[in-house]
Amino acid sequence: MEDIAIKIGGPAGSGVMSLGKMIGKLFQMYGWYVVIYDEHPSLITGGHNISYVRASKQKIYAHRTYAHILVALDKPTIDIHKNELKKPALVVADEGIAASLDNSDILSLPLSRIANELGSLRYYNTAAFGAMAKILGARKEDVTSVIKKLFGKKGDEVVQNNEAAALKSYESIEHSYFKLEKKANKFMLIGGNDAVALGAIKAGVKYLGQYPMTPASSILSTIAKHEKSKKIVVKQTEDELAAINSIIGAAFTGARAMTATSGGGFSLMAEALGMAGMAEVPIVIIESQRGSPSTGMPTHTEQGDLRFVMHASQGEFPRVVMAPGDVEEAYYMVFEAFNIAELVQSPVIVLMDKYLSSTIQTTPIFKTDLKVDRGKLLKDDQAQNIKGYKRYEVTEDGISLRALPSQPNCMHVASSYEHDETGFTTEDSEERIRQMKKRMKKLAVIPKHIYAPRVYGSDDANIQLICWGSTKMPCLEALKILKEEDVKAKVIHYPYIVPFPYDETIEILTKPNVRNIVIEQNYLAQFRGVIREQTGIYIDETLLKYDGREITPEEIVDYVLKGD
Amino acid sequence: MEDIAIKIGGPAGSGVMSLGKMIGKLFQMYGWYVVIYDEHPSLITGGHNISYVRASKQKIYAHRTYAHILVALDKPTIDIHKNELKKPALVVADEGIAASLDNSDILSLPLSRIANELGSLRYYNTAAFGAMAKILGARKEDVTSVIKKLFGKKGDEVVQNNEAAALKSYESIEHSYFKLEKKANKFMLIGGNDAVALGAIKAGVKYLGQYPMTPASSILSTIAKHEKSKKIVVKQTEDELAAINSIIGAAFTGARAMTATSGGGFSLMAEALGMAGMAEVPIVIIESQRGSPSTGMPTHTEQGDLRFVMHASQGEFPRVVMAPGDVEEAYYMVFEAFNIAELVQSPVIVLMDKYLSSTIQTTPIFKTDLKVDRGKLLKDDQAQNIKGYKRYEVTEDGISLRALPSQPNCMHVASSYEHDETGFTTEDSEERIRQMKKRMKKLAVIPKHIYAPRVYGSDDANIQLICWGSTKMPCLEALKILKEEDVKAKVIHYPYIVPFPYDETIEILTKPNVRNIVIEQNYLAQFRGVIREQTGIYIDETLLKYDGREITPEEIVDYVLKGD
Amino acid sequence: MVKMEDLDPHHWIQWCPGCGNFGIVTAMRKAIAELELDPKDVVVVSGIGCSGKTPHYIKTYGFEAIHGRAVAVAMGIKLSNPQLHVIVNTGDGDNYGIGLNHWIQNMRRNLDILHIAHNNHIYALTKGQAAPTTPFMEKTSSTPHGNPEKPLNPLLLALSAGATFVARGYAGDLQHLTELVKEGLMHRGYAFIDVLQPCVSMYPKMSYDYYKEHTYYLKDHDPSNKEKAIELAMEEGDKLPLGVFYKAQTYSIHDFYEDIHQDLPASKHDIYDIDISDIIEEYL
Amino acid sequence: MVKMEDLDPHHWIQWCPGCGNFGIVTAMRKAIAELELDPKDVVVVSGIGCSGKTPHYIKTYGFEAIHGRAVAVAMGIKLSNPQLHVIVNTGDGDNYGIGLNHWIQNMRRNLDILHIAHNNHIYALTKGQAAPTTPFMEKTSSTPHGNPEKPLNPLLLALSAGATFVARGYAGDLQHLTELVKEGLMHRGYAFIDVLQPCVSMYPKMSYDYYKEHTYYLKDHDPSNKEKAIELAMEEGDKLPLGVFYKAQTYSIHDFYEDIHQDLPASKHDIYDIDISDIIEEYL
Ligand SMILES: Cc1ncc(C[n+]2csc(CCOP(=O)(O)OP(=O)(O)O)c2C)c(N)n1
Ligand SMILES: Cc1ncc(C[n+]2csc(CCOP(=O)(O)OP(=O)(O)O)c2C)c(N)n1
Ligand code: SF4
Ligand code: SF4
Ligand SMILES: [Mg+2]
Ligand SMILES: [Mg+2]
Repeated sequence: MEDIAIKIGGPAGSGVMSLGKMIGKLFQMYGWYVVIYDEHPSLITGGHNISYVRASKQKIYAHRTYAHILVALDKPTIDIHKNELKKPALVVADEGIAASLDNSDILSLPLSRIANELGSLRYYNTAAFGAMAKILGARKEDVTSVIKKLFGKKGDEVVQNNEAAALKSYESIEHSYFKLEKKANKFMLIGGNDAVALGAIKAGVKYLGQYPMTPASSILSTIAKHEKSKKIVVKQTEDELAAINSIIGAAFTGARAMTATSGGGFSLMAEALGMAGMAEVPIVIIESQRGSPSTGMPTHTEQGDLRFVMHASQGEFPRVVMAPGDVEEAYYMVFEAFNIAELVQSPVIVLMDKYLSSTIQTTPIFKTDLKVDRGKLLKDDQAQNIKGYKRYEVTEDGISLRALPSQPNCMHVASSYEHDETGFTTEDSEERIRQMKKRMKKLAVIPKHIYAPRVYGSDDANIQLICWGSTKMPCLEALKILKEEDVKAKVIHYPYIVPFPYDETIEILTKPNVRNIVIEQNYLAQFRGVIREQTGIYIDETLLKYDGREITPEEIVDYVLKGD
Repeated sequence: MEDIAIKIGGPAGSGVMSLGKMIGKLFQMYGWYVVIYDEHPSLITGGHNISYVRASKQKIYAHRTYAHILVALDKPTIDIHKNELKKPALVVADEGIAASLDNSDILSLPLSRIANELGSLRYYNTAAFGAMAKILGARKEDVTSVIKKLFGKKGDEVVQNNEAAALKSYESIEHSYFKLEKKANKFMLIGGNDAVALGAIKAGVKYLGQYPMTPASSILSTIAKHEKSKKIVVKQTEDELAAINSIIGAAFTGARAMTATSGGGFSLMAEALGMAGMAEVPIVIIESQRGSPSTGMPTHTEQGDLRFVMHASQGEFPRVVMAPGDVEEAYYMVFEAFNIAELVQSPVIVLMDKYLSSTIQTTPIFKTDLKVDRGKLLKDDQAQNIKGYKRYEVTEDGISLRALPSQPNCMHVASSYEHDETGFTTEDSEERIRQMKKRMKKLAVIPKHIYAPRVYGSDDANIQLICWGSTKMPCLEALKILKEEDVKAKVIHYPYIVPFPYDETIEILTKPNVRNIVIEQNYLAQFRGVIREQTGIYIDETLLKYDGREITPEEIVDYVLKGD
Repeated sequence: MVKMEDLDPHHWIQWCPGCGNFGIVTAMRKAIAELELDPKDVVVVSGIGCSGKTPHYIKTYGFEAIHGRAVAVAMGIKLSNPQLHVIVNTGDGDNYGIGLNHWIQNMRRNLDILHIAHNNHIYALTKGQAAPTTPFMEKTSSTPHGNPEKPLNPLLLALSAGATFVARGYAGDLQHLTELVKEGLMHRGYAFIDVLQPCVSMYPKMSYDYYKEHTYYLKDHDPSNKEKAIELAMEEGDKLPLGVFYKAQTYSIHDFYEDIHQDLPASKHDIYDIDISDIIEEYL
Repeated sequence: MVKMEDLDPHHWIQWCPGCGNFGIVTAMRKAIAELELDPKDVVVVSGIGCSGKTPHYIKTYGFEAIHGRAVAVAMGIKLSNPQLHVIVNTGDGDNYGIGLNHWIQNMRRNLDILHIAHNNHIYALTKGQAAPTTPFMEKTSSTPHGNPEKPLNPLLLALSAGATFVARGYAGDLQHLTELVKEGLMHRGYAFIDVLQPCVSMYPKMSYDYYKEHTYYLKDHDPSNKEKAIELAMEEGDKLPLGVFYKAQTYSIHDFYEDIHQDLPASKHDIYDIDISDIIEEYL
């Protein structure tokens, strides 16, 4: 067994997600690569939930359309997903379900019996986990370890009961169907939003102002967990207006400050975004896109907000728009976002989406020897001797020395009005032009290599899959499949949209005899439009998806092989 | 005398604007073409205000950089503007100012004396008006008529005192410097915002929800004046969030509904804009741009919000973006906006700017035989017999029959979630795709000729001035000047940006041997970017201005003749 | 005759079994049926949240608006067509958090609507974050070290802002709640009912049992006495009073617009040939 | 020693001669000087409006934010560095209109700031539209047929929302206002002062003369008595009371964050090498 995919289905509230996580954790302990992908409607109870766990001995990048094992926590699951099964197809379900279906192909398990014996149906999914561990050929002691790891913080009783449920059902199965081999890898198993949280904490975020919104809400929960130990002011605000305005206030004092939201909340942030641009306050905004427009499809994925975040707020000011491609990049890029924000003293938007926010992956253990760079921030000792301080001084690179409240000799007003070098309101034509030019050139200080597109795949490939943000994951997976089929292809991934890497784009996209295909999760092929606006290059092939489900590697491969 | 330009300068609060209006009114009575342009800082008192009145026997389109007469309501005015004077240069000022400057070229007038005699400095500017009327060679009775027209509603005393002030100063001057000839023209003299108000009232606006914001505020005041006689619900709201959400509610009941704001307020409307798109509620939003980003330069002009209004709100949904080019177009296009909104059951954004909002022009008397078209609106009698009504039925053109509360047999829920044909929330992949396709194709029902660019100037010209919105005015004026200099040019004006007129653009911009120049009031040449994104055509010549002042015909001519 | 069945849901109900919202929507249906309002003249407006799904579960016209803006949407509806009966359903986060401004301002305006706040003391739909009514130091998914905010007092704010019908209901007492809803529907002016709503999934602590112990019914209270109503709202006892705190008939913003709707509501005016010649005259 | 001159404006003042705002900013300068606060530790935050220009006219740190959001910006400032003295200046439109939610929520949080609302009963900077405090049926540029809304009651709302220092000042009495500002600055918690501010250009009706006739100074009022404070705020007499209505020392949200700032305010923490190995451990 090299690669195995397990699909778990059940009603919301039945612990589908948590079962997925337990199984993923087990594979992680065995040194396997893991991708866990969830799908669920915007309801608390009812509706069909899915957790899909894919594990492999080789590096994997995304979920696939098939499953080898289907764990049915309810009856409908079997009907909905049976066609996705691939050999060695195994359907696992509680004996109640199995009996009612009268289907001898189903591996029937005493899950509800075990749970009831332990006094609560809450243990149903842990029982399923125990069974899966046995089926996969894991050792008993590893079942215990997973349970300890995941439930440890909830107290001894919880651990004991879960352990009992898992082990009982582990033992209820006679033989394993697979043999889970141990690999030497040591990974983290972490989701996109948690990677964002870690990147921010590592970067020294000192103030988080956030209003809950799917799929960004867990960033708030995760950072809040560490508010005391990492000394971070975490403030759930009354709305997104307060969230962004308060992070601007926080950043004005020198605290590294962040907010996180989805498109609807970002809409409410549009006005203050421009204030950060005008008053030159460095802030970081995480925007995790979901099915839209409007309330849309809250628990589904999309890349529909690209143009919006690029142009949100009246008028023109510098901003950075970055879009990490996977969980690992989310960590490093969020860290980088804070450095860049202070470097250019402007807002930085990190564009995520539901797929990246909630996908859980094995990643190499995050490096922590990262360098914090606070740009032109005035130090307290420098302030002692400074004379004639001007907050918005026009400099060569457009960036001015940033002083903070409580520093002597530097008192000034940060203003949302157009202002002169001191910060005082001006409507003078020449002052205005000077300040506009000053601001608009700031992004040029960002080193080019930082925002260059990344190229994956064979050098001599003439098929180029062009993507940005989270679609990197299925694209890289598709690359692997194409390679197996002897089709040479490349993935051109844009981790930054603004600033736009002009030179590299021209070079890459105008190579002779290449077939360029833009792959995005939206209706209008927004990124294709950006490329054309910036370079004039029109890419006529697109693979677009906007039904809220992440594009699959299979869909990409199909498209590449057959065309549309 | 064929063409005369008068510049009035003075401190805020000294009645500069109202003097400009009196003089403009006088010219209007004489059948002259008039353009009045104002400039002032965002302050209630203090700061330098300008009103510039240009009148001509021939059609004129915009203000110019020169003045023949300078009316100085304070001393600094003379210094600031004396270089703009052109022969026959005349400087007019109160005797106090004239004496202090010891400058015999100044026509010294007893303005403050007359005002004080009447008991208030409030009459200072009316006195200046009387003098100007005499200088221009207008008849006494016309002075009286102007005063009656402008002050009539304020009561007899106000009229009498103003009349007295004007006539006294009229008589204090011995001879006229010009001879104001009467022409047979009969014009309206009206500003951009008032034209918007009239267009909306004519279109049957029944609910206006607005929060004041320069330069859109006077739309609220003007419509409120007529709220009782035209039976319009005018509601000043607590903020722009309430403004747009309440017009969506109003439109849901069937009332034609509108809001008006500037970029900052529009930022706050971004979220609900998407709701109107998703729930398919027809609304009209007037967005009058000002100097930005953020609070920016509130009383100055700019076209910096184009991309923002095109992409505001998360996700993708149909919207129309139109941008009238002058006062007359503002009336007709706002009327049209209401028809189109109901035709496509989507939000329509009318992009104005401070220049168009506040510029006052003579225009042919507005036609009122305009046809209201409510699109697929269900009639009460149709509703009686309807069966199986579905609000979001998927139809050939994407547009569904719109039923209103209180109609029988049609009860449904309008929703900001993705929904099925009945309006119920759905997250189903196929339903989603059907509804997206349905919505996104709706704009195709707008007849192409409506949004085609308009071409002005000689057919065989090979210089094309490409513009959108209010820059039409200086461009057309520049065309006149160029013609005088025997330079053949055309103005290509885009009254609509969305939908984008693709075919016409290709045809017009790719003519052989043409020199295309994009003229916009912003830093990033946003419209050039739109053209390139839509067509691939890159126009390398741009004339951009972003200091808050409208580009002048002279600047355009200079650029055309000399290049940048 | 309107029957309860006429008001059946548009769609099958997706709330958790046992959710307090069932009681609320049933009370609404009963009240409308008992008052014999024609469902086609009723518009139910909501924001986003579990509470936001209410319009789908009662067959009238409905508008499921964006989070926090239900009251603003309702204002546009009611001012354009005052003949409609407008019922707003919000969550506690929806109304006391993000949407608070519209709530306060429209109570000041004494807008003629019925507003039912589903107060489950939690952000339920987004999975259990602290709401403005979550108890102090409570641990929620967004406040793992405890909620650092003291909860706000909805009834006191309603009274201070100018609502003219202020009541507290309980989702577990259908009869009592139905009466409140009926009284609110009949009231001309802003009728505000904060409804204690058990959320069995995201905040099981405040259960039906809990409320049975921690509520009592107002008796012998004179709802025309505002001072007393304020005192009641400020009470910090162990039990919360249920019933009508305050009721008055005073100026409503609709008085100002009455002439506009005299013959027909504005939304139904004939707009095919509006005469603007008098206005054009002003510019000649 | 801090002198008044140290607090001179950053720039020449652009308010109309005679504007009540002069009195307010002078009281702020006097209060800071008399309390000997170091100007570099003071941050004056405003929204947009004539009132919004205040930060430019007092030499401390300042933030002229967007319309309606001053309190939200101030929250971020104060929570990140509680050692700063944060003074918020808003207009009445700014605060009681567009910004009302942040005001109410932060009074509930008992955020430790001083908030001075410049209440001139009008939208001055935008040229005279009705504000939430404009009298009923007043004709303004946006309400030519009269203001259809009853004004809101700032002090009553402040008391209901949870502010712990609630006062009314008058821009025409420098001495009295200075004392209020001093007391507000020394108060730990939300200190809210609604200041009656004559606007000579856009709402001359409520002039200095008018206020002389329509105000009186609170005497013998016990500011620890909240019931009495509410009664006073609800008084509908011809004259408005000036002075401190209410004052109390209770829980503030800062209590929750105290440990974070114990050694240094969060904004000054060393962030060059944050250790996250313990968190990484959780994912292994
Ligand atoms: C602008 C915006 N921000 C955030 C959200 C996410 N959101 C949806 S419902 C909700 C709160 C739900 O709580 P509540 O209003 O109390 O309703 P309940 O689910 O408890 O009925 C939030 C924060 C959103 N939809 N829109
Ligand atoms: C989002 C937004 N909406 C509207 C405006 C326009 N605006 C500027 S100041 C102001 C109101 C001023 O009134 P107030 O707050 O009472 O301040 P005052 O000028 O009276 O001091 C308004 C509506 C704005 N700047 N931003
Ligand atoms: S989560 Fe709570 S409020 Fe939402 S449906 Fe379930 S029980 Fe009701
Ligand atoms: S308009 Fe009024 S508030 Fe503004 S500066 Fe002038 S007097 Fe003061
Ligand atoms: Mg709730
Ligand atoms: Mg004001």
